Amino acid sequence: MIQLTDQPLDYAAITESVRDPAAGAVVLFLGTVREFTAGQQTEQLEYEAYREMALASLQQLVQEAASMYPLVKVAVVHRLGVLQLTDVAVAIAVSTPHRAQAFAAGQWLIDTLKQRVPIWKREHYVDGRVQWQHPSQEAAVAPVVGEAS
Amino acid sequence: MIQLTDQPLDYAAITESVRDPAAGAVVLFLGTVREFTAGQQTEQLEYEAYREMALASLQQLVQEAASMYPLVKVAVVHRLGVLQLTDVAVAIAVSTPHRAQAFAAGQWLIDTLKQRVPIWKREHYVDGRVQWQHPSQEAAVAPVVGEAS
Amino acid sequence: MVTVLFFAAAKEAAGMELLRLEVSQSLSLLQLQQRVLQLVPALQPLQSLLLWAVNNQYAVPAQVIESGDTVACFPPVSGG
Amino acid sequence: MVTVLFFAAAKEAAGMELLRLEVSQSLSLLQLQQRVLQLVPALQPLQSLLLWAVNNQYAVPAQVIESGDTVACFPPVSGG
Repeated sequence: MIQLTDQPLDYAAITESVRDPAAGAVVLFLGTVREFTAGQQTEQLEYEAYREMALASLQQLVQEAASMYPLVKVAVVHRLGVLQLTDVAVAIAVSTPHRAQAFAAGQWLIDTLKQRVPIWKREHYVDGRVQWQHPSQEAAVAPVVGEAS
Repeated sequence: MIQLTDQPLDYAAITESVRDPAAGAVVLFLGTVREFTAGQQTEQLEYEAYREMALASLQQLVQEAASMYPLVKVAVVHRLGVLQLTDVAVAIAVSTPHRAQAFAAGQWLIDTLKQRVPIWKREHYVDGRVQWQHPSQEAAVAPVVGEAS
Repeated sequence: MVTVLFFAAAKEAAGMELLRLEVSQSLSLLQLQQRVLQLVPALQPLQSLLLWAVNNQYAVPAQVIESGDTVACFPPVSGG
Repeated sequence: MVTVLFFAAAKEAAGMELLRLEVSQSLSLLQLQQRVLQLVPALQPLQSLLLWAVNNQYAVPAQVIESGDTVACFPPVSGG
Protein backbone atom coordinates (compact mmCIF):
# COMPACT_ATOMS: atom_id res chain seq x y z
CA MET A 1 0.00 0.00 0.00
CA ILE A 2 1.63 3.22 -1.24
CA GLN A 3 -0.68 6.21 -1.22
CA LEU A 4 -1.14 9.95 -1.03
CA THR A 5 -4.51 10.88 0.38
CA ASP A 6 -6.55 13.90 1.41
CA GLN A 7 -8.43 11.83 3.98
CA PRO A 8 -7.51 11.09 7.62
CA LEU A 9 -5.15 8.08 7.76
CA ASP A 10 -6.55 4.79 9.00
CA TYR A 11 -3.32 3.57 10.56
CA ALA A 12 -4.93 0.39 11.89
CA ALA A 13 -5.83 -0.65 8.32
CA ILE A 14 -2.29 0.28 7.24
CA THR A 15 -0.85 -1.90 10.02
CA GLU A 16 -3.20 -4.78 9.23
CA SER A 17 -2.00 -4.68 5.62
CA VAL A 18 1.54 -5.70 6.66
CA ARG A 19 0.71 -8.51 9.11
CA ASP A 20 1.85 -11.87 7.82
CA PRO A 21 2.66 -15.35 9.21
CA ALA A 22 6.25 -14.93 7.93
CA ALA A 23 6.77 -11.88 10.15
CA GLY A 24 7.68 -11.88 13.83
CA ALA A 25 7.83 -8.09 14.06
CA VAL A 26 5.78 -5.15 12.89
CA VAL A 27 6.89 -1.54 13.31
CA LEU A 28 4.50 1.32 12.65
CA PHE A 29 5.75 4.89 12.51
CA LEU A 30 3.33 7.81 12.70
CA GLY A 31 4.38 11.40 12.09
CA THR A 32 1.85 13.52 13.99
CA VAL A 33 1.18 17.26 14.14
CA ARG A 34 3.04 18.68 17.15
CA GLU A 35 1.89 21.81 18.92
CA PHE A 36 5.23 23.48 19.69
CA THR A 37 8.34 23.61 17.50
CA ALA A 38 11.28 25.74 18.64
CA GLY A 39 8.97 27.69 20.94
CA GLN A 40 6.43 28.50 18.21
CA GLN A 41 2.84 27.35 18.64
CA THR A 42 1.27 25.63 15.64
CA GLU A 43 -2.45 25.89 14.99
CA GLN A 44 -2.55 23.69 11.91
CA LEU A 45 -0.34 22.35 9.14
CA GLU A 46 -0.82 22.17 5.42
CA TYR A 47 0.90 19.66 3.14
CA GLU A 48 1.33 20.11 -0.59
CA ALA A 49 2.85 17.54 -2.95
CA TYR A 50 4.05 17.17 -6.49
CA ARG A 51 1.79 14.15 -6.57
CA GLU A 52 3.07 12.36 -9.63
CA MET A 53 6.74 12.56 -8.64
CA ALA A 54 5.93 11.93 -4.96
CA LEU A 55 4.20 8.66 -5.77
CA ALA A 56 7.02 7.55 -8.08
CA SER A 57 9.49 8.53 -5.40
CA LEU A 58 7.65 6.57 -2.68
CA GLN A 59 7.57 3.50 -4.91
CA GLN A 60 11.30 3.79 -5.52
CA LEU A 61 11.88 4.22 -1.79
CA VAL A 62 10.00 1.02 -1.03
CA GLN A 63 11.95 -0.88 -3.67
CA GLU A 64 15.24 0.32 -2.23
CA ALA A 65 14.13 -0.59 1.30
CA ALA A 66 13.20 -4.08 0.08
CA SER A 67 16.70 -4.49 -1.35
CA MET A 68 18.32 -3.42 1.96
CA TYR A 69 16.08 -5.13 4.52
CA PRO A 70 14.23 -8.48 4.56
CA LEU A 71 10.80 -6.87 4.35
CA VAL A 72 7.84 -9.20 4.43
CA LYS A 73 5.38 -6.38 3.71
CA VAL A 74 5.47 -2.61 3.72
CA ALA A 75 2.97 0.25 3.54
CA VAL A 76 3.60 4.01 3.22
CA VAL A 77 0.77 6.55 3.22
CA HIS A 78 1.16 10.34 3.37
CA ARG A 79 -1.72 12.70 3.97
CA LEU A 80 -2.03 16.02 2.11
CA GLY A 81 -4.09 19.14 2.77
CA VAL A 82 -4.87 20.78 6.10
CA LEU A 83 -4.13 18.87 9.32
CA GLN A 84 -4.96 19.72 12.92
CA LEU A 85 -2.92 19.06 16.09
CA THR A 86 -2.28 15.32 16.70
CA ASP A 87 -3.45 14.40 13.17
CA VAL A 88 -1.33 11.78 11.46
CA ALA A 89 0.63 13.20 8.51
CA VAL A 90 2.45 10.02 7.53
CA ALA A 91 2.15 6.34 8.43
CA ILE A 92 4.84 3.78 7.61
CA ALA A 93 4.33 0.13 8.50
CA VAL A 94 6.81 -2.68 7.90
CA SER A 95 6.89 -6.33 8.84
CA THR A 96 10.05 -8.45 8.98
CA PRO A 97 11.03 -11.84 10.40
CA HIS A 98 12.94 -10.27 13.34
CA ARG A 99 12.54 -7.04 15.25
CA ALA A 100 15.84 -5.22 14.66
CA GLN A 101 15.17 -5.31 10.89
CA ALA A 102 11.72 -3.78 11.35
CA PHE A 103 13.06 -0.85 13.40
CA ALA A 104 15.92 -0.26 10.95
CA ALA A 105 13.69 -0.42 7.87
CA GLY A 106 11.01 1.83 9.40
CA GLN A 107 13.58 4.42 10.39
CA TRP A 108 15.33 4.32 7.01
CA LEU A 109 12.00 4.78 5.22
CA ILE A 110 10.91 7.85 7.19
CA ASP A 111 14.41 9.40 7.16
CA THR A 112 14.70 8.96 3.40
CA LEU A 113 11.12 10.03 2.72
CA LYS A 114 11.88 13.29 4.50
CA GLN A 115 15.00 13.82 2.37
CA ARG A 116 13.63 12.95 -1.04
CA VAL A 117 9.90 12.86 -1.54
CA PRO A 118 8.51 16.12 -3.01
CA ILE A 119 6.06 17.07 -0.28
CA TRP A 120 6.13 20.41 1.54
CA LYS A 121 4.75 21.50 4.87
CA ARG A 122 3.38 24.93 5.64
CA GLU A 123 2.98 25.87 9.31
CA HIS A 124 0.02 27.99 10.36
CA TYR A 125 0.99 29.49 13.71
CA VAL A 126 -1.44 30.53 16.42
CA ASP A 127 -0.25 34.14 16.04
CA GLY A 128 -1.50 34.17 12.43
CA ARG A 129 1.81 33.74 10.60
CA VAL A 130 1.95 31.17 7.80
CA GLN A 131 5.34 29.80 6.82
CA TRP A 132 6.69 27.19 4.42
CA GLN A 133 9.10 24.84 6.15
CA HIS A 134 12.25 23.79 4.47
CA PRO A 135 15.38 22.29 5.84
CA SER A 136 18.83 23.83 5.71
CA GLN A 137 20.59 24.65 2.48
CA GLU A 138 23.17 21.85 2.78
CA ALA A 139 20.37 19.32 2.68
CA ALA A 140 18.99 21.12 -0.36
CA VAL A 141 22.22 20.76 -2.29
CA ALA A 142 22.26 17.00 -1.90
CA PRO A 143 18.71 15.80 -1.30
CA VAL A 144 19.55 12.16 -1.90
CA VAL A 145 22.27 11.82 0.71
CA GLY A 146 21.73 14.70 3.18
CA GLU A 147 19.58 14.51 6.32
CA ALA A 148 16.61 16.75 5.76
CA SER A 149 15.63 17.47 9.34
CA MET B 1 -1.03 1.75 30.00
CA ILE B 2 0.98 -1.20 31.35
CA GLN B 3 -0.86 -4.50 31.22
CA LEU B 4 -0.77 -8.25 31.03
CA THR B 5 -3.88 -9.67 29.42
CA ASP B 6 -5.39 -12.97 28.30
CA GLN B 7 -7.40 -11.19 25.58
CA PRO B 8 -6.37 -10.30 22.02
CA LEU B 9 -4.48 -7.00 22.01
CA ASP B 10 -6.26 -3.94 20.67
CA TYR B 11 -3.15 -2.25 19.29
CA ALA B 12 -5.13 0.66 17.84
CA ALA B 13 -6.37 1.55 21.35
CA ILE B 14 -2.81 1.14 22.65
CA THR B 15 -1.54 3.51 19.94
CA GLU B 16 -4.33 6.03 20.58
CA SER B 17 -3.34 6.08 24.27
CA VAL B 18 0.07 7.60 23.43
CA ARG B 19 -1.02 10.27 20.93
CA ASP B 20 -0.45 13.77 22.26
CA PRO B 21 -0.08 17.33 20.92
CA ALA B 22 3.44 17.43 22.42
CA ALA B 23 4.52 14.50 20.23
CA GLY B 24 5.63 14.65 16.60
CA ALA B 25 6.36 10.93 16.40
CA VAL B 26 4.69 7.70 17.46
CA VAL B 27 6.34 4.30 17.13
CA LEU B 28 4.36 1.12 17.66
CA PHE B 29 6.10 -2.24 17.89
CA LEU B 30 4.16 -5.48 17.57
CA GLY B 31 5.67 -8.88 18.27
CA THR B 32 3.61 -11.33 16.22
CA VAL B 33 3.50 -15.12 16.06
CA ARG B 34 5.71 -16.24 13.19
CA GLU B 35 5.13 -19.51 11.37
CA PHE B 36 8.72 -20.67 10.81
CA THR B 37 11.68 -20.36 13.20
CA ALA B 38 14.96 -22.04 12.24
CA GLY B 39 13.11 -24.32 9.84
CA GLN B 40 10.56 -25.48 12.41
CA GLN B 41 6.87 -24.86 11.75
CA THR B 42 4.88 -23.39 14.64
CA GLU B 43 1.21 -24.21 15.07
CA GLN B 44 0.61 -22.05 18.14
CA LEU B 45 2.45 -20.40 21.02
CA GLU B 46 1.73 -20.29 24.69
CA TYR B 47 2.91 -17.56 27.05
CA GLU B 48 3.18 -17.95 30.82
CA ALA B 49 4.17 -15.18 33.23
CA TYR B 50 5.10 -14.63 36.84
CA ARG B 51 2.41 -11.98 36.74
CA GLU B 52 3.24 -10.03 39.88
CA MET B 53 6.93 -9.68 39.10
CA ALA B 54 6.28 -9.18 35.36
CA LEU B 55 4.02 -6.20 36.08
CA ALA B 56 6.52 -4.70 38.54
CA SER B 57 9.27 -5.32 36.01
CA LEU B 58 7.33 -3.64 33.17
CA GLN B 59 6.67 -0.63 35.38
CA GLN B 60 10.36 -0.36 36.21
CA LEU B 61 11.23 -0.69 32.49
CA VAL B 62 8.95 2.19 31.61
CA GLN B 63 10.44 4.34 34.37
CA GLU B 64 13.94 3.64 33.13
CA ALA B 65 12.94 4.39 29.54
CA ALA B 66 11.44 7.69 30.66
CA SER B 67 14.74 8.62 32.31
CA MET B 68 16.69 7.81 29.13
CA TYR B 69 14.37 9.17 26.41
CA PRO B 70 12.05 12.22 26.24
CA LEU B 71 8.90 10.12 26.25
CA VAL B 72 5.64 12.00 26.01
CA LYS B 73 3.59 8.85 26.60
CA VAL B 74 4.22 5.12 26.62
CA ALA B 75 2.16 1.92 26.65
CA VAL B 76 3.29 -1.70 27.03
CA VAL B 77 0.88 -4.62 26.88
CA HIS B 78 1.81 -8.31 26.77
CA ARG B 79 -0.65 -11.06 26.02
CA LEU B 80 -0.58 -14.40 27.89
CA GLY B 81 -2.10 -17.79 27.13
CA VAL B 82 -2.45 -19.52 23.77
CA LEU B 83 -1.80 -17.51 20.58
CA GLN B 84 -2.28 -18.48 16.93
CA LEU B 85 -0.18 -17.50 13.88
CA THR B 86 -0.07 -13.71 13.29
CA ASP B 87 -1.56 -12.98 16.73
CA VAL B 88 0.06 -10.08 18.56
CA ALA B 89 2.04 -11.20 21.63
CA VAL B 90 3.30 -7.80 22.70
CA ALA B 91 2.52 -4.21 21.75
CA ILE B 92 4.76 -1.29 22.72
CA ALA B 93 3.77 2.26 21.77
CA VAL B 94 5.78 5.40 22.50
CA SER B 95 5.38 9.03 21.56
CA THR B 96 8.20 11.58 21.60
CA PRO B 97 8.77 15.08 20.23
CA HIS B 98 11.05 13.83 17.41
CA ARG B 99 11.25 10.59 15.48
CA ALA B 100 14.73 9.27 16.29
CA GLN B 101 13.83 9.24 19.99
CA ALA B 102 10.68 7.22 19.33
CA PHE B 103 12.55 4.51 17.39
CA ALA B 104 15.31 4.34 20.01
CA ALA B 105 12.90 4.17 22.96
CA GLY B 106 10.67 1.56 21.28
CA GLN B 107 13.64 -0.63 20.47
CA TRP B 108 15.15 -0.28 23.93
CA LEU B 109 11.83 -1.24 25.53
CA ILE B 110 11.32 -4.42 23.52
CA ASP B 111 15.00 -5.44 23.77
CA THR B 112 14.99 -4.96 27.53
CA LEU B 113 11.58 -6.55 28.01
CA LYS B 114 12.91 -9.67 26.31
CA GLN B 115 15.93 -9.73 28.63
CA ARG B 116 14.24 -9.08 31.94
CA VAL B 117 10.53 -9.52 32.22
CA PRO B 118 9.55 -12.95 33.61
CA ILE B 119 7.43 -14.25 30.75
CA TRP B 120 8.08 -17.54 28.97
CA LYS B 121 7.09 -18.81 25.58
CA ARG B 122 6.26 -22.42 24.75
CA GLU B 123 6.24 -23.40 21.07
CA HIS B 124 3.69 -25.93 19.87
CA TYR B 125 5.06 -27.27 16.59
CA VAL B 126 2.99 -28.64 13.75
CA ASP B 127 4.67 -32.04 14.24
CA GLY B 128 3.23 -32.28 17.77
CA ARG B 129 6.31 -31.34 19.79
CA VAL B 130 5.91 -28.79 22.57
CA GLN B 131 9.00 -26.93 23.73
CA TRP B 132 9.81 -24.16 26.21
CA GLN B 133 11.94 -21.49 24.60
CA HIS B 134 14.80 -20.02 26.47
CA PRO B 135 17.76 -18.08 25.27
CA SER B 136 21.36 -19.16 25.64
CA GLN B 137 23.03 -19.72 28.98
CA GLU B 138 25.18 -16.59 28.78
CA ALA B 139 22.05 -14.48 28.69
CA ALA B 140 20.77 -16.44 31.66
CA VAL B 141 23.79 -15.61 33.79
CA ALA B 142 23.34 -11.86 33.35
CA PRO B 143 19.70 -11.19 32.56
CA VAL B 144 19.97 -7.48 33.19
CA VAL B 145 22.73 -6.74 30.71
CA GLY B 146 22.70 -9.67 28.24
CA GLU B 147 20.75 -9.77 24.98
CA ALA B 148 18.12 -12.45 25.37
CA SER B 149 17.42 -13.27 21.72
CA MET C 1 7.66 22.56 -25.74
CA VAL C 2 8.81 22.09 -22.12
CA THR C 3 6.51 22.39 -19.10
CA VAL C 4 8.00 23.88 -15.93
CA LEU C 5 6.06 23.26 -12.72
CA PHE C 6 6.51 25.25 -9.48
CA PHE C 7 5.71 24.03 -6.00
CA ALA C 8 5.43 25.34 -2.46
CA ALA C 9 7.56 28.46 -1.78
CA ALA C 10 8.72 28.46 -5.43
CA LYS C 11 5.11 28.57 -6.63
CA GLU C 12 4.39 31.33 -4.16
CA ALA C 13 7.43 33.39 -5.14
CA ALA C 14 6.87 32.85 -8.86
CA GLY C 15 3.20 33.65 -8.55
CA MET C 16 2.44 30.84 -10.99
CA GLU C 17 1.93 27.10 -11.03
CA LEU C 18 3.44 26.38 -14.39
CA LEU C 19 5.13 27.82 -17.39
CA ARG C 20 5.28 26.44 -20.93
CA LEU C 21 8.41 27.22 -22.94
CA GLU C 22 9.03 26.68 -26.61
CA VAL C 23 12.43 25.08 -27.08
CA SER C 24 13.72 25.25 -30.63
CA GLN C 25 16.71 22.97 -29.88
CA SER C 26 17.67 20.68 -27.04
CA LEU C 27 19.34 22.40 -24.11
CA SER C 28 20.81 21.47 -20.74
CA LEU C 29 18.88 21.72 -17.50
CA LEU C 30 21.35 24.45 -16.47
CA GLN C 31 20.45 26.49 -19.56
CA LEU C 32 16.76 25.98 -18.89
CA GLN C 33 17.23 27.08 -15.25
CA GLN C 34 18.91 30.28 -16.42
CA ARG C 35 16.04 30.98 -18.80
CA VAL C 36 13.43 30.38 -16.11
CA LEU C 37 15.22 32.64 -13.61
CA GLN C 38 15.47 35.35 -16.25
CA LEU C 39 11.78 35.08 -17.14
CA VAL C 40 10.72 34.94 -13.47
CA PRO C 41 13.06 37.25 -11.54
CA ALA C 42 11.01 36.73 -8.36
CA LEU C 43 12.64 33.28 -8.13
CA GLN C 44 16.18 34.68 -8.05
CA PRO C 45 16.34 35.17 -4.24
CA LEU C 46 15.53 31.44 -3.85
CA GLN C 47 18.01 30.38 -6.53
CA SER C 48 20.60 28.70 -4.29
CA LEU C 49 17.85 26.75 -2.54
CA LEU C 50 15.92 25.43 -5.50
CA LEU C 51 15.81 21.76 -6.51
CA TRP C 52 15.08 20.69 -10.06
CA ALA C 53 13.56 17.48 -11.35
CA VAL C 54 13.05 16.27 -14.90
CA ASN C 55 10.23 13.82 -15.61
CA ASN C 56 9.77 12.96 -11.92
CA GLN C 57 13.47 12.39 -11.17
CA TYR C 58 16.00 14.69 -9.53
CA ALA C 59 18.35 15.85 -12.28
CA VAL C 60 21.90 17.18 -12.62
CA PRO C 61 22.57 20.54 -14.38
CA ALA C 62 24.11 18.80 -17.39
CA GLN C 63 20.99 16.74 -18.12
CA VAL C 64 19.67 17.33 -21.64
CA ILE C 65 16.11 18.65 -21.83
CA GLU C 66 14.04 17.60 -24.83
CA SER C 67 10.78 18.96 -26.08
CA GLY C 68 7.94 17.21 -24.22
CA ASP C 69 9.84 16.99 -20.93
CA THR C 70 8.32 18.13 -17.66
CA VAL C 71 10.67 20.05 -15.40
CA ALA C 72 9.80 20.81 -11.78
CA CYS C 73 11.30 23.52 -9.60
CA PHE C 74 10.82 23.49 -5.83
CA PRO C 75 12.44 24.23 -2.46
CA PRO C 76 13.92 21.49 -0.21
CA VAL C 77 11.23 18.98 0.67
CA SER C 78 9.64 18.92 4.13
CA GLY C 79 7.14 16.07 4.18
CA GLY C 80 6.75 13.50 6.93
CA MET D 1 8.27 -19.39 56.35
CA VAL D 2 9.54 -18.75 52.81
CA THR D 3 7.51 -19.39 49.65
CA VAL D 4 9.38 -20.65 46.59
CA LEU D 5 7.57 -20.33 43.24
CA PHE D 6 8.50 -22.24 40.08
CA PHE D 7 7.76 -21.16 36.53
CA ALA D 8 7.88 -22.52 32.99
CA ALA D 9 10.49 -25.28 32.48
CA ALA D 10 11.41 -25.10 36.19
CA LYS D 11 7.78 -25.74 37.18
CA GLU D 12 7.60 -28.60 34.71
CA ALA D 13 10.87 -30.18 35.90
CA ALA D 14 10.02 -29.71 39.58
CA GLY D 15 6.51 -31.06 39.07
CA MET D 16 5.22 -28.36 41.41
CA GLU D 17 4.16 -24.72 41.35
CA LEU D 18 5.33 -23.78 44.80
CA LEU D 19 7.03 -24.97 47.92
CA ARG D 20 6.75 -23.56 51.45
CA LEU D 21 9.81 -23.87 53.65
CA GLU D 22 10.13 -23.25 57.34
CA VAL D 23 13.24 -21.16 58.02
CA SER D 24 14.31 -21.13 61.65
CA GLN D 25 16.95 -18.45 61.05
CA SER D 26 17.75 -16.04 58.26
CA LEU D 27 19.84 -17.49 55.44
CA SER D 28 21.38 -16.36 52.15
CA LEU D 29 19.71 -16.92 48.80
CA LEU D 30 22.61 -19.25 47.96
CA GLN D 31 21.82 -21.40 51.02
CA LEU D 32 18.16 -21.44 50.11
CA GLN D 33 19.00 -22.46 46.53
CA GLN D 34 21.04 -25.38 47.83
CA ARG D 35 18.17 -26.50 50.06
CA VAL D 36 15.67 -26.28 47.18
CA LEU D 37 17.93 -28.25 44.82
CA GLN D 38 18.40 -30.90 47.51
CA LEU D 39 14.66 -31.17 48.16
CA VAL D 40 13.82 -31.21 44.44
CA PRO D 41 16.59 -33.16 42.69
CA ALA D 42 14.69 -32.94 39.39
CA LEU D 43 15.81 -29.29 39.20
CA GLN D 44 19.51 -30.15 39.35
CA PRO D 45 19.97 -30.63 35.56
CA LEU D 46 18.67 -27.08 35.08
CA GLN D 47 20.78 -25.65 37.90
CA SER D 48 23.24 -23.60 35.79
CA LEU D 49 20.36 -22.08 33.84
CA LEU D 50 18.07 -21.05 36.68
CA LEU D 51 17.38 -17.45 37.62
CA TRP D 52 16.29 -16.48 41.12
CA ALA D 53 14.24 -13.52 42.28
CA VAL D 54 13.33 -12.38 45.78
CA ASN D 55 10.15 -10.38 46.29
CA ASN D 56 9.81 -9.62 42.56
CA GLN D 57 13.41 -8.51 42.04
CA TYR D 58 16.35 -10.41 40.57
CA ALA D 59 18.68 -11.20 43.48
CA VAL D 60 22.35 -12.00 44.06
CA PRO D 61 23.37 -15.21 45.90
CA ALA D 62 24.46 -13.25 48.99
CA GLN D 63 21.04 -11.68 49.51
CA VAL D 64 19.60 -12.45 52.92
CA ILE D 65 16.28 -14.27 52.92
CA GLU D 66 13.88 -13.52 55.74
CA SER D 67 10.77 -15.33 56.86
CA GLY D 68 7.85 -14.03 54.78
CA ASP D 69 9.89 -13.55 51.62
CA THR D 70 8.75 -14.91 48.27
CA VAL D 71 11.48 -16.47 46.17
CA ALA D 72 10.97 -17.37 42.51
CA CYS D 73 12.97 -19.83 40.45
CA PHE D 74 12.75 -19.89 36.67
CA PRO D 75 14.63 -20.38 33.40
CA PRO D 76 15.82 -17.48 31.22
CA VAL D 77 12.87 -15.39 30.15
CA SER D 78 11.49 -15.55 26.60
CA GLY D 79 8.61 -13.11 26.38
CA GLY D 80 7.99 -10.62 23.63
